[in-house]
Formats: sequence, structure tokens, C-alpha cells
Amino acid sequence: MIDVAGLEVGYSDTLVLQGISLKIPEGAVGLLGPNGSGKSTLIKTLLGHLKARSGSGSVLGLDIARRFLDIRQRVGYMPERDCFFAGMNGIASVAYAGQLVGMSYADAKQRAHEVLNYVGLSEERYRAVDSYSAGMLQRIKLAQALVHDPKLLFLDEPTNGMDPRGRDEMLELIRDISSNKGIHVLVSSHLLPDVEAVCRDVVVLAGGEVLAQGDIESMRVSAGGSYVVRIRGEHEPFERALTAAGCTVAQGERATLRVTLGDGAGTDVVWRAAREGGVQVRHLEPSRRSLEDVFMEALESVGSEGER
Amino acid sequence: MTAVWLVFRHTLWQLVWGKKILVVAAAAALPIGIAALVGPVLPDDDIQKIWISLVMGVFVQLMLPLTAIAFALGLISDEVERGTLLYLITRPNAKWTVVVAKCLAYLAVATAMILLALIGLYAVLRLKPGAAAIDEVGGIAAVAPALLLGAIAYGGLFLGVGTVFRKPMIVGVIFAFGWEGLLGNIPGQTRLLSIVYYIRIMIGRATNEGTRFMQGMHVDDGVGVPSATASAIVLIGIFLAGVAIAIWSFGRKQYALSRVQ
Amino acid sequence: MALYDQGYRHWDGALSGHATRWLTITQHGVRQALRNKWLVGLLLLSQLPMIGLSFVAYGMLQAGDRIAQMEGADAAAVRMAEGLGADFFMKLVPMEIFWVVVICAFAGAGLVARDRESRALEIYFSRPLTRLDYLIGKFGIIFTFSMFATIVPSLLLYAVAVICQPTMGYLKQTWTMPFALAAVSIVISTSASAVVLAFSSLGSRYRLVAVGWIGFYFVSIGFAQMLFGLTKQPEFTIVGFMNNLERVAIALLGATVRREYDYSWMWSALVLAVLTFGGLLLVLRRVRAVEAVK
Amino acid sequence: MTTNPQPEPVTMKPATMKKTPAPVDPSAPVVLNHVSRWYGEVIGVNDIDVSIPGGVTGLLGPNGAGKTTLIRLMTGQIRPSKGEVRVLGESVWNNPGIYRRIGLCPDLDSFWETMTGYEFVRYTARLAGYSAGDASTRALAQLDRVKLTHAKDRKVGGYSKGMRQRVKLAQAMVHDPELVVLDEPLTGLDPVGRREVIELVRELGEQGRHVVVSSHILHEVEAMTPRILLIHRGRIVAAGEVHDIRAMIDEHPHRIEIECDDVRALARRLLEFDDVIRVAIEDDAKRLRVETVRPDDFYSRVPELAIETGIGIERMTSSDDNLEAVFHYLVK
Repeated sequence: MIDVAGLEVGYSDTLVLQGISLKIPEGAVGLLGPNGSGKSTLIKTLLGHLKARSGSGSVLGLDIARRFLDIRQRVGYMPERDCFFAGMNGIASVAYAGQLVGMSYADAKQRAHEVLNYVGLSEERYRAVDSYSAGMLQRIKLAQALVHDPKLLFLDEPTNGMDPRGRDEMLELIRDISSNKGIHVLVSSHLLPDVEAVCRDVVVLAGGEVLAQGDIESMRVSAGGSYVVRIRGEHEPFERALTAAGCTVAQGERATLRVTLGDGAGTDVVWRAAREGGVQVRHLEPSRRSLEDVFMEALESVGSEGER
Repeated sequence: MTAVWLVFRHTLWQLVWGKKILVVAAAAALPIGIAALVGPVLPDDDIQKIWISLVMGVFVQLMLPLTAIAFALGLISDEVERGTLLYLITRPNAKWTVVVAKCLAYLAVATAMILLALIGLYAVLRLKPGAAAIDEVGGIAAVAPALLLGAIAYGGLFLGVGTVFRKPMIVGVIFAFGWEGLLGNIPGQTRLLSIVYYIRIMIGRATNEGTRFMQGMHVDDGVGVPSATASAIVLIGIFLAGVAIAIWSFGRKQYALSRVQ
Repeated sequence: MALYDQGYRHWDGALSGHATRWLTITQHGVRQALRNKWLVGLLLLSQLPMIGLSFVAYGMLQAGDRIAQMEGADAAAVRMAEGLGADFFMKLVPMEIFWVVVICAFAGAGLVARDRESRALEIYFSRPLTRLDYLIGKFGIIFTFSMFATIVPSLLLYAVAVICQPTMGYLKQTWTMPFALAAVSIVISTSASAVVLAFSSLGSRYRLVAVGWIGFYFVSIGFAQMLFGLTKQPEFTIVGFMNNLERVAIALLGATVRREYDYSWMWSALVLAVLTFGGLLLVLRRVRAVEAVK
Repeated sequence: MTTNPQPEPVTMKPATMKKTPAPVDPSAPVVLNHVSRWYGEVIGVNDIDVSIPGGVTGLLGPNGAGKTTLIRLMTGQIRPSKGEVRVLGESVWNNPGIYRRIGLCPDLDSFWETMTGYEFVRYTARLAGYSAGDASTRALAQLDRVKLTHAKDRKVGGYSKGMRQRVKLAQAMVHDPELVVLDEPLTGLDPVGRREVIELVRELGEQGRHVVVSSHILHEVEAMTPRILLIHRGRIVAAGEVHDIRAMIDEHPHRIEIECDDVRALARRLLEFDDVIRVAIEDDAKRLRVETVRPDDFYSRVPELAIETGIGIERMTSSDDNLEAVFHYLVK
């Protein structure tokens, strides 16, 4: 879908992308990286806004240096920052965005209604976009990116500023687009759970280089024999009982315990310890690495500090 | 008091390094440019006339209101629009300190700009032989007090306008170039309502050529023209009223600063 | 019985080619702007000078009728061509320029500035558009309105002058006039549009841009008049934006050269060309999808 | 982290406890006394009567719920239309002195762009009343704390969004305030930055400072504090510890997923208990979904059951016990 070889891109005196090579597969792919890692630069280069100093690349088989107009015709881009056509209502903005790709006025208008329904902007579509809330702006940005039925979507921080419900709905839309409608999606986000929820593959960039790439499931292999446990009640006797049974106990995130069982032991030692300590086990789960762990480890492996 | 000094220093720095100073500098360069272009062509006798007409025309009509629009209107409203006001009002200092500090910064910058422009113009005109005639009618010392008082009056007024209104630019421009330009030039009692009138009277009374100029412009058409002192008092009064309104309005207002798009 | 997908549907309609993409921006912008009643009002007001001058022309034609009765039709045609000649149409030009400036402040100052303020440029350039497409499209919008305030009144005024003539003599004498009027309209509209766009691309608050543009117009006139008034040297009027437009219009129409314009029109044309191309280049430079790296 | 979660009473709260407002504690750091605030016709917050106790509190709510209004009221930016806001025992409106004790990190992305990060933080410190020398030391210390030392001499205008967020945090903490109010402090930060700021908030709490922090990202709020204040349509919907709040919501049965060796055997045993209202076996016959109306009783029973039957319970999770579930139940 996206193919990049030895791409070097920079602004006046700094080189942002240090000659990266990538093959981004079809489907939903997450693009991760700390600030300043070159994510936005990569997207801007793929859209033809920035010229590569060296190296080459193609999007949907089209060369990024020469055919960027054709690329933009087939790609939908949802920018990170709030942006809108001032003084227009929702329908007019989306229709105009369609016309700018070359749709006829009638087609664009009809498509605009359809797409706005899809992204969940109902009555608000007749209101001026200037008065939209952050969540509505995100939705209309998605509608504008979708209006010409692109083959590929670039989504830059798609859930920024949305409240929990809005976020869930946005993620549901992205999942639907990418898995049911056959539109490939590249999601760049700082919210790793979001990426985890919608993407199959990820690319991790840092300092203008590719740090890790692959499908999320295989990256998150579980560390066998280790469990995440959350209890309610006195910690001390419970932990003592576990240690006595040959387990090692460590503090996990969000008030959880990370319990590693002794060799050959089963989860029943946890239950016994719970009975002994007189506590409730509220949560028990084989521990897996979260995408956040994967991300942090990848960063630590290169020891990249950089500026964020 | 430290707070006043801090905000004063910061505002001064904002004004000096901001973009708006370019507009004022352009206005300051205008009379100098005219003098430089016109000077060589003109007979020496006209030099007094040029000095006074540039002071009365460009300085009073353009430079003073423009300085006030550029520097005073935005003192509060710019911080509101950008949202940076929040950092000033959520600190343990009384609100009036902000207004007073910003007002002082305006006075400093406006005074400096006007004096520089005036000295520049004077210097260019003095290059001509026989230009000493300017001093006979009244040089910098004669016109500067009126101009500075004018700048103070405009500044106070616009500080008030810029605090009361959310988008003060239109109000300011209409007042400075509409109201002032119109009322100040219509003979009769209505011009007592304009600021330019008092500035012109002060300049006119301080200079010989200015008096003639006043008669030419029907400023001095006989009866009831205020004295220089009275004019000065009016100008200072306008300044104080403007600042008072600004302090009152700023203290009362609740600034619900929302995310800037 | 069939169930239809109520969610997202694919679309595979035809897309128009890239060549007329700028036209979309122009059409859309014009339509958008016309929804503003104030602008419509201004556009109508901009026709007032023409209506006023039409009455003047009509009055002169009444006089022409009497001449025709007394001295014959040919003589009347010659007299008419003198009375309703270049100098008569030249009266319309300063008024047209004034209205163009007002309309540009109203409908042109925000064209790029508002796109910068609301970051709409990011949406524009995520589409298959080049910066030139954008520039031409935006230029088209304000050019259209400017032309409405220039070419329409001047050609209508000429039409009034022709229609009311008793003979074809006037038409024969002045047939080049409509072309000259069109050329003047294009010069005024092009340079005003280009300069106001340049102003618009410099700021992101359109009110400030409008104030700056009006200021530029009046200050440059004031500067020119003041210099000319003090020195009586005509060359100084070249610093006035409007003065240059007038100087070129005088040359194109072949009107009488007033004392303040006593220099070659080529100089004015050069100033206007520099302003126009400089302005357009500035817009191209200022309009970018990618801003400085953050 | 070194803090253990405080032991909580394991007694089940009777159903009648539901929706009894917590008594307002007048000595709490933030007290809102029947506060309403409207903007013209539009209501921002409506009759809020609540005290925010010390420590870290997460302020949650959908867009337009009144969070920002509440924050503005707490920090004295606006005056309540009705009622009174007291912070640290003082009234906040028109009381500049209180800002010695409050630090605010606004959600506005506004700066004097041409100042450097250091100059900005130092300026705010000086405005808070510190001498030039003190202000410099403090600014440097705070910039170090938010990991901006390497960029302290660059202009804020050239900062990335994450750096701007950090500089705002430094500014909020530079005068060692007793109460820190953080409005969406994680916006624009990358995963590393998010982790650091979450850590920072917890640290502030441990140092005994009071923190009110608003955010949309629920799992991050959960990582900062167990205690929340949930606001919806201008009113407080819930206040307290997430798990307690969840326990009080009894109209929604608690769903628990269990993965074990012999699902059918476990299902049979579970159906014997009267608090279990539904047991469903998932398609792959390896997982059970249980719904209970008295989760406390249910959980107390599980260890015994697991040991007694010997069916190895590999996994037991509930999506209903976290903040996300609480949020969705209460904000309809």
C-alpha cells in the first residue's frame, strides 16, 4: 500500500526523516512515535507537501515525487489540528471538499449528506462549522476526508479533544471503515489504546528512524506464568501468603499486583492466598505486554531522549 | 509595586518587538519622507509652512491616532484575544496593577516614537540652508508638549475603549479617522467634542506660523477659543477618564477565556 | 426482499479533470460571498455613479437633438462624440476605483486571511490542488466582483450613450471606446485584486487586513496629493495607487491629461505591473500547506 | 509506585445508600456551596453543592458538561451567579491573594510566543511575588521537573504541542501552590510524556498537595487517582472512589467474565446463588459470562469455589468495575 525506500526529508537545516525504508501493509496500521519523531513529516511527504531530499516512495503504487496530485485524489487526509472552512455549514463544507477533488456539485452534495450521516453529525450539519465543538470538528474532518470515497485514509490524532463517548464512536467508525469497507487506514496517535483498538499492524518511528514494525498481536506475546491481579482488602496477608507459596509479587499499574507463579504452579495458589488473606480477587488475568509496554521498550532500546 | 514594574517591562518589550511598531514607524517615516522628497525642490521661504503643515496635518491627524490605535487599543484586548491574560490575572496581584502598568508602557513607547519622529523631521528640514527660520516660529520645544498631551489623551481613551469592547479595532478606527476627522474640521461648537481640536489650539498658541495656520483652517474663527491651559486640562482629563474606565471595567469583567481555535 | 447497507457506501462517480479545478474555487467563493446581503448591496451601490452619469448623458443628448435640428445630423454626431467622449467616461473611472477598493476590502480581505485563521489551507492542500490552482481560484473570486463594479457600469453607460443617439454617427466615431473601457476595467480589477490578495495573505485577521488595505489606498493617495500639492511636481503622484490607475486609464481612453499626470503613462503601468506580479508572487509564497516545523 | 491502595470496607452497602449526596465538608480544600453559573440564557453549572477533599481528584464529564465552568469558578476567573466558592478556606472571586496558593494549568494553548520557556516560567514566578533570584531558581527547578531543561532557552513559539503543555505545567507549579488545577494536562503529549505527567500528578498528591485534574482519557485518570468527580449537564453525578461508586450503582448488574477448564460445572454451581441472575456460556465453550446484582457477595465466594471445585480459573475480568463503565452508566 505504501512503499518507502531510503527516504530523507528535512526542513532548512535539520533532517527529520533519516533515510527510512518501510512497507506499510494493507488494512489498518498505526503510526506511533514520540513528538518530533517524524510522523507528521512522513505523512506530509506522502501527500507531496514536502519534497524528499533523497530516496523514493509510492502510495497505492503512485510515485510520491511526481504523482502527488493523483495520490491526493485517492487518499483522504484528516489533519491533526482543528481546521474548517469558515462561514459555511457542515453540508456545504463537506460538499466543497468533494468538489475540490473534482466531484460535480450534485454528486458532492448528495455524498456530503451520506457521509455526514455516517459520521454521526445529524442536526448540526446545517449549523456554521465555526460554532462546532472539538468533537464535531473531528467528525466533520473525517467526513471531508471520506467524501470522495478514498482508497486510503490518513488519520492524524483522530480522537483528539473528544469525550469518552465520542472517542468510542470515532474508533468504531475507523474500525468499520477499515475492516468492512475495504478502505486502508493509517492512524497516527498518541493514545496507544486507541491504536490497539483499531489497528492490526503498527509502525514505530523515533528520531526519524523506523524502530519497530509488525502486527500488534505478535508484539504483545504474553510472559508465561505471570498474572495481573487486583484485590480488595488487606494487601499484606495476601502478598505474604503468595510469597510463602513460592510466587513473586510486584506492583503493577493502576493499583494492581503482578504475580509470577512458581514453577509448575497453577492459579489455585492465588485463590488459596485469597482465602488465607481474607480478600476478594477482583481481577485476574494472564499478563500480556500492552502496546504501551511495547512502545516504551522500543524507545528504551535506542535510548532516544530527543525533544518531545 | 513589583507587579506594576514587571508588567510594565514586559508590555514595553511586547510593544517594541511587536509587529505594530512597524505601522507606527511607517507613519513616523511619512513626514520625514515627505520632507526629504519635497525639501530640495522648495524655496527656502516655505520651510516654516512645511514644518507646521506636516505637524498639524500628518502628526496630529495621522501619527497620534495611529500610535494610540496600534499601541493602546490592544493593551488589554490583545491579551484577551490571545488568551495570555489568564497568566496575568491568576497571579496574586490586584487587577488595577495590570492596567496601570500597561498604560505606563504605552506612554513610554508613544512618547519615544513621537519625539523620534519629530526630531527626525526637524533634522531633515534643518539640512536646508536658512532653515533656522523654523526656530523663529517655534521648533520642537513649541510643538512637542501639545503632541505628547494629545498622545496621552488618545492613549487613555483607547485604553478604555480597548478594555470595554471585545473587538475594539472598528470602534477605534471609526473614532480616530471618522469622528475626529469630521468633527475636528467643522467650524462651530461641535469641534469641542474632538481631541484634535485641542491639540491644534495648543500648537497654534505656541507657534507664530501655527496661529496663521489656525486661522487658515478656521480653527481660530474669533469667539470662544479655549486657552492653551484649558486645552491641556481637557486633554489630561480625557486621559484620566479613559484610564479610570479601563480600571473599572477590567476589575468588573469576568474573562472566560476559551480555547483559541 | 433485500436489506440495504445503511452505513458507509462506496462511490464511483466521475471526477472532473484537474484543468478547471481553480474554477471550482472561484464559483464556490462567488456563490458563498453573494449570500452576504451587504456585499450584494455594495455591488448594487457600485452602479450608482453610472446611473448618475447616465442622466448627465441624457441631458446632453437632449441638447444634441436641438443641435441636430439646427446644424444637421453629422455636426451633431461630431459634437456628441466630443461631449460624450473620453473625458466623459473618464469621470466614471475614479468612482469605479473607489467602489472596487470598498468591495475588495469587504469581499477580498478575508479570502486568504480567513483560510489562514481557520487553517482551511490544510484542507485545500489535502486535495489534488496546487498552490497555483488555489491562487487563481481565489483571484477569480475577487476579480469577478471587481469586474462587476467596473466593466458593467462602464459598458452600460456607453450603451446608454449609443442607444439614445438619433443617428449612427456617434457609434462610428467612438466604436473603439467599449474596448478601451473593457481594458481599463481589467487593469483596475487585476491590480486591485492582486494587491488585496497580497494583503490578505499577510494577516490572519481579516478585519485588520481590510483596515490595512483601506489605509494603503488612502495613505498612498494622501501622500501623493500632499507631495504634489507642496511641490507642484507631477512625478510625485506616482506614489499613489489610485493615481497610477487613473494615469493608465487616461492613456487607454485617450482622455485629456491633467497637470498632475504630466508624465508618461508607461511609468504608471510599470508600477502597477510590479504591484500586481509582486502581490501574486507574495501570495504564492505565503500560502503553504506546511508551516514551519514545530 | 510505592503506595498500597488503602484497604476499603468490604461490607456491602445497602441499596438505599444509592444517590445519597455525600455531606459537604466545609474544611475541604475546595467547597462549592450551592453554586450555579449561567452565561446569559445558557447554564454552565447548576446548583453544585460539593466539597472536593484533599489529594488528587479526577474531574470528568462529556464535552459541554460544565467542567470548564467548574474550573473557572474554582480558580476565580468567573463569579458564580448563585452560591459561593471557597478554596482553601477563602473566597476566590476578587481575591488575588488566593493565587499565591493556587496553580492553574489552563487548557488554552496561549503563550507570549516570543518568550523563551525559561523567561515565561520565570516571569510567572516573579508575578507570584518571588524576587528575581528566587524566581530564577524556581523556574529552573520546575523546568527540570517537567523535563524541559534542554529547551529552556528556545522560544515558546517554536515548541511542539507537548513542550507547550509542559511549560504550562511548570508555570502552574512554580510558586508551590497548595492546590493545583490541571485542565486537560495530557493534551498533545506523546506516550512518554503522558506517562511522565501522570507520574508527576501522583507525586504531587503524595507530597500532600491537592490536585484537581480534568481529562477525557479515562484510563489515564484511573492511573492518576481512584477518586473522581463526575459532572454531567451542569450537575454533579457522582463523587468518590470509582469502585465505591460502581458498587452503588445497582440498577446495572455487574458482568464478570470467567475463563476456566470446565465451564459447565462452574455454571451449575454459580446458578445456585441467588445474586447471580444470568450465566451464559460463550461460543468457544471456554468462557462464562456471569451477571450478578451483588458483586461483593459474589467476589467473596470465588476463592472458596475455585479451591473446592478444582476448576482452574485462569482469568476473571470485569469490564464493569472500571472508570469507563462507571462513566458510561452515569452519563447517558
